[in-house]
Amino acid sequence: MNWGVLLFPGSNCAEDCFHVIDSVLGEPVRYLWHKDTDLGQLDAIILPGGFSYGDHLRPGAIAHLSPAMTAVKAFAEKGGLVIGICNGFQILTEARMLPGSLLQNKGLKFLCQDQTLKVENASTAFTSEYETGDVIICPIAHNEGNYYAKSETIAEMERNGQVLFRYCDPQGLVNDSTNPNGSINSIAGIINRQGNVVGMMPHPERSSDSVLGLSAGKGVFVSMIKHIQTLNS
Amino acid sequence: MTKKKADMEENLWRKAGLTDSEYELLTKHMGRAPNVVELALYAQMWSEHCGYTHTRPLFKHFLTTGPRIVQGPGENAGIVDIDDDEVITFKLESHNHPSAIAPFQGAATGVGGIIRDILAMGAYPIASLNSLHFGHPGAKGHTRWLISEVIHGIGEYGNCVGVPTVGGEVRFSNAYKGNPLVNAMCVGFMKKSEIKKAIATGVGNSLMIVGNLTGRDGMGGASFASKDLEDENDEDRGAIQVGDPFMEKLLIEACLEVFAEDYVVGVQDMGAAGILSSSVETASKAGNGVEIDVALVPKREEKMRPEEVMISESQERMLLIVKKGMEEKVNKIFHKWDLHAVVIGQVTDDGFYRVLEDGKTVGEVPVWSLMDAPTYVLEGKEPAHLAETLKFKNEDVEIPKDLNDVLLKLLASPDICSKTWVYRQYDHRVQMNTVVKPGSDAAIVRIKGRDKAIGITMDSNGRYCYLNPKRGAMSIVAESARNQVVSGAEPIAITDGLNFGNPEKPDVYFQLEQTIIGLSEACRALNTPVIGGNASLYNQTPEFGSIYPTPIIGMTGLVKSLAHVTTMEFKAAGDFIVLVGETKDELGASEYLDRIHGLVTGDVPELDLELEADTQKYILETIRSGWIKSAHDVGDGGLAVSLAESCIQGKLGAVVTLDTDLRSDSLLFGESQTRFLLSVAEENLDQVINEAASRGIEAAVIGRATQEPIITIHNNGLKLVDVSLDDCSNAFNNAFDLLMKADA
Amino acid sequence: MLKAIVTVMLKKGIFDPQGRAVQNGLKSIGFEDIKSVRVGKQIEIDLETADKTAAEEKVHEMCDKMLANPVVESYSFTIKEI
Amino acid sequence: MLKAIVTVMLKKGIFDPQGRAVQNGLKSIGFEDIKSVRVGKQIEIDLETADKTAAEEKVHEMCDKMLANPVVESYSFTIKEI
Ligand SMILES: Nc1ncnc2c1ncn2[C@@H]1O[C@H](COP(=O)(O)OP(=O)(O)O)[C@@H](O)[C@H]1O
Ligand SMILES: [Mg+2]
Repeated sequence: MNWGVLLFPGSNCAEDCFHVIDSVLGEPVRYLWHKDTDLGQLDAIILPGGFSYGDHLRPGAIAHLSPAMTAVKAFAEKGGLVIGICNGFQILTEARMLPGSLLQNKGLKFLCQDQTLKVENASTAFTSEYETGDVIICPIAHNEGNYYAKSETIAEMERNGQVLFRYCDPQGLVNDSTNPNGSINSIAGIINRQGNVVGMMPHPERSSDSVLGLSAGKGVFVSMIKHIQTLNS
Repeated sequence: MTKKKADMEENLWRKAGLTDSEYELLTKHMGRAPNVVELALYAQMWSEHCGYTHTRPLFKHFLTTGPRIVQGPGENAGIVDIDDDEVITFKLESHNHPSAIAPFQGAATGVGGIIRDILAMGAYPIASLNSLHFGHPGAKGHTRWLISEVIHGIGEYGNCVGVPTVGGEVRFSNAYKGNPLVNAMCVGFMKKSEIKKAIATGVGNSLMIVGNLTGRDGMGGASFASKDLEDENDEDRGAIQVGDPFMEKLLIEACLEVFAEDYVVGVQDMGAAGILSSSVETASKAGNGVEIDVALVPKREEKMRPEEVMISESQERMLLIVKKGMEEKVNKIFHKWDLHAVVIGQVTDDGFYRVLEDGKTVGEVPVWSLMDAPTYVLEGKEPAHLAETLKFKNEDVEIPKDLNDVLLKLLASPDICSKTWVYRQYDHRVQMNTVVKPGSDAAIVRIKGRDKAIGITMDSNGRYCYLNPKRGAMSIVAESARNQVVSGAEPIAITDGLNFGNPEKPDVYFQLEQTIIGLSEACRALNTPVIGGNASLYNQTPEFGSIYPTPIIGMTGLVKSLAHVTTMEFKAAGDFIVLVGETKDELGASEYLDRIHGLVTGDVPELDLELEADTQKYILETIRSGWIKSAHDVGDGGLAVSLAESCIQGKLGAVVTLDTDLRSDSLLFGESQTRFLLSVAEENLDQVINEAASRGIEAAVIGRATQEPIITIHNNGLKLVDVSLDDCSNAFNNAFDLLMKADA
Repeated sequence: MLKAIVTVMLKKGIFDPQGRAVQNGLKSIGFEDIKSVRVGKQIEIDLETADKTAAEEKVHEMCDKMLANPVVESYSFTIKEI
Repeated sequence: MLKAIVTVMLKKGIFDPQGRAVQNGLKSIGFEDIKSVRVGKQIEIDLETADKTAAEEKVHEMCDKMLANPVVESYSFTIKEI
């Protein structure tokens, strides 16, 4: 399957995503450039983490207006798989490809740490490798990860199974004390209604290369690969 | 010359920070009196900051070569060989004075500056570290604000630029109350063939400036940085430099793309004294001259005077020496990243440093003379306090009744406690190479695609150097190397940051000289040459006096296989705990005396460098043999604290039984050197003990790790410590949060 | 030339942790009778034009497209000659 | 009750990378004739007092002590009744 990692100026985690797809998973992958309007033949696009445009103004505020984002939107409208990780998630909300917005962490500090997540819906193209209720470790590293949306929007997403991951403790407990950043309902990752666009603050790629001691996040990418394989077969 | 005119000029050179004799010397070099532009050039290049006027003569003590040393001091950063035609380059730099005034920006630009040094070598920056020294935060908030802002600044810059901040240290003493220390280190990786130098070869080649626009930032910072904070005034400060990590990230990407082509002959970052020092240094190395037209420099502000343009310290700028004819190609690559590379001058053959404005010469001096800053060798005098502190005897203090309480207090000491509060604000994982994250002894960063990694540490101990400058300095190098070997790394080389008070004071000069001698001796013994460094002098304030003499060591080591990577925490209940090295009746200079008795006194523990080297070799080899499950050095707070740290991180208890005649406080909290705490599985225990015996190294089984979450320590049948793991963990893990509590 | 001064604030009802922190900070140094603090952005834009009506329209567009995120923020601005 | 609206901006001459990034961002989506952009903070403080003169003094003090770092930032404010 063909992967693309979209590079904005300041996308620090592009190489990390590339490394996981290429060296860990052995899949074909190339970089996409933010100024390009034609992204070529692709099965999945990763919007990587980092500080596109230095996070100036708001994270994602400048990046989402890039020419390549028009192409990403068109790709998603045709059903292509898009995953935004950390800054990528912020860009997807700024581009209104996902509902809500990511505000500054409640504690007002950047947070870099291992984080346990509960898989809330394992029947998507991005989570089929997990069981609903699984607890996985996926590091976070962000200053604006505090997910906010209007209460109607939240209720609708909850009803539709659009919440993919929630922050929790190692036992799977979800409450205020296990919520690192103040996100409503401890939301860590969501999927759009159509089921092909995902945004998540935790970094599955940082939990994919076992040399670094974690590998539970790999399931996200493996799920995507299996989904495409099923489609193509 | 009329009397009046002479007076004016006198004022001018003194204002610029030059002494009368320096002024005389430069007029001799020039063969005439300088104009304002020329005076500014000398004032900058001959400052302590650029010219190392007080420290350069002392550098002769350093060992700077060795089998793995590819580049010693003299370039932007030193380079060491890590096999497979791959090298790493690293350096540290202080940003003390800027951080005292504008802590967020000061610390942030410190990080940015050292990253550009690494970039200038042609390397990709792969890791940052920082060493921070503050006063104790009192009830009122200034110090707490400083701490918070400095850490925030380091985090924001590092996180945004995409270089993981993998380690460092934070230490506290009121010696730093008015004058905090902020030293940042960066490590870069490249292939040997990719090394770049700061050299302006090839007459006719172009000088191109890339990155940010030039403004009046940090005006005079180069000479300002060498002045007392006490006689600083608003005017001296000029505008504070503001860091732009986003620009730096673009610079890294664009520069490395340009370096991959055959377009540039030399690279230099712009640090202190900006365009001036970067271009003088490159020209001097090549034995060439350069000319620069200030009108060509892209500026952010209007009506900048030529000397302002030359010495501005606007951040995120680099100087490239580009082959004639390749300028457009270079610019094209920068353009892709929405940057521009602009020609501002040429390499010339006449050996002059020439400043033009719109083609008209406004300053012209011999390049060599700018690089030839006069140096000062002064007479040191032993600081008066030593006569008093060296008299200290252990009997001067009483052994506290409740040793559990002492242990908990030490675990909560700001020097010792967990720094999670700090490093969770740093992205220490971006680039996905951080195998051992902050919180263990050395940070371990892997080299992708290879079965190897590098160990990186930063260490200092101002109190040790205050109480015994030479041995204190030796201890820091030894401790750094211990942190490397316990992590499975073979120490390779160091970079040093010399943070001192005013060297013109004889006692400070004594500290400076003795410290350098101490560093040198230890580096020779442990085979870790000095490949670069930085000096920050004049760290003092009228209110709090001089800082402790504070050399800071940044060390790198090579982990030859990822299988050797070892961390400090106990791994399994039942594993045997082995103490390597001899514990003596040494309380002097300890964290224990300072925190528990409120005494900064005594002599620094003895250090036998030969034994140190042998013991380290033993530790490394047993780790490489796969016999060791955890390894930790015994450092601040002594044996009990190290034991507790291994328990806390491993979430295991321990039962330890000792059999010595030592005072219980020396035994538990004394800081005798050259000691290590290992945990070993039963099947390897004999090998570990026998190997030590065969090398004449002391190693004894002192206990076992336990499932039961309690730490007990007995001596001669007497129970000295009996404390729950929870209490230890809470003391250790919560202390920094509590310290910063008022930080809303 | 014209200067547009744009203010972007979090919408009412959305918790502003920074405002809360500033309030607590002020309290801790003795400023007690503060009911609430909110922190937002002020963006000053110098425009090379003299046409105020056109400028107004433009600034509106800038805000809608980039300067504010309507999901969480509201904006207002004034324009003056400089 | 009174509302103090405090504006904190980087001092003139001090480089504002955020302003520059916003300017470039606006340019890239077609807003060309912008001379400069500077980004600062707006802090809205609701004070439980009716005494405007006293409030003014207080807000000055807040700015000097906490809201602005005089080395890099300058501030101004207005106070109105609410
Ligand atoms: N300023 C800092 N930045 C990042 N990591 C830090 C900092 N201070 C301390 N650490 C990390 O905390 C751990 C313990 O630090 P320290 O107690 O100084 O270690 P040691 O005594 O072994 O040198 C190390 O992993 C160190 O890298
Ligand atoms: Mg250590």
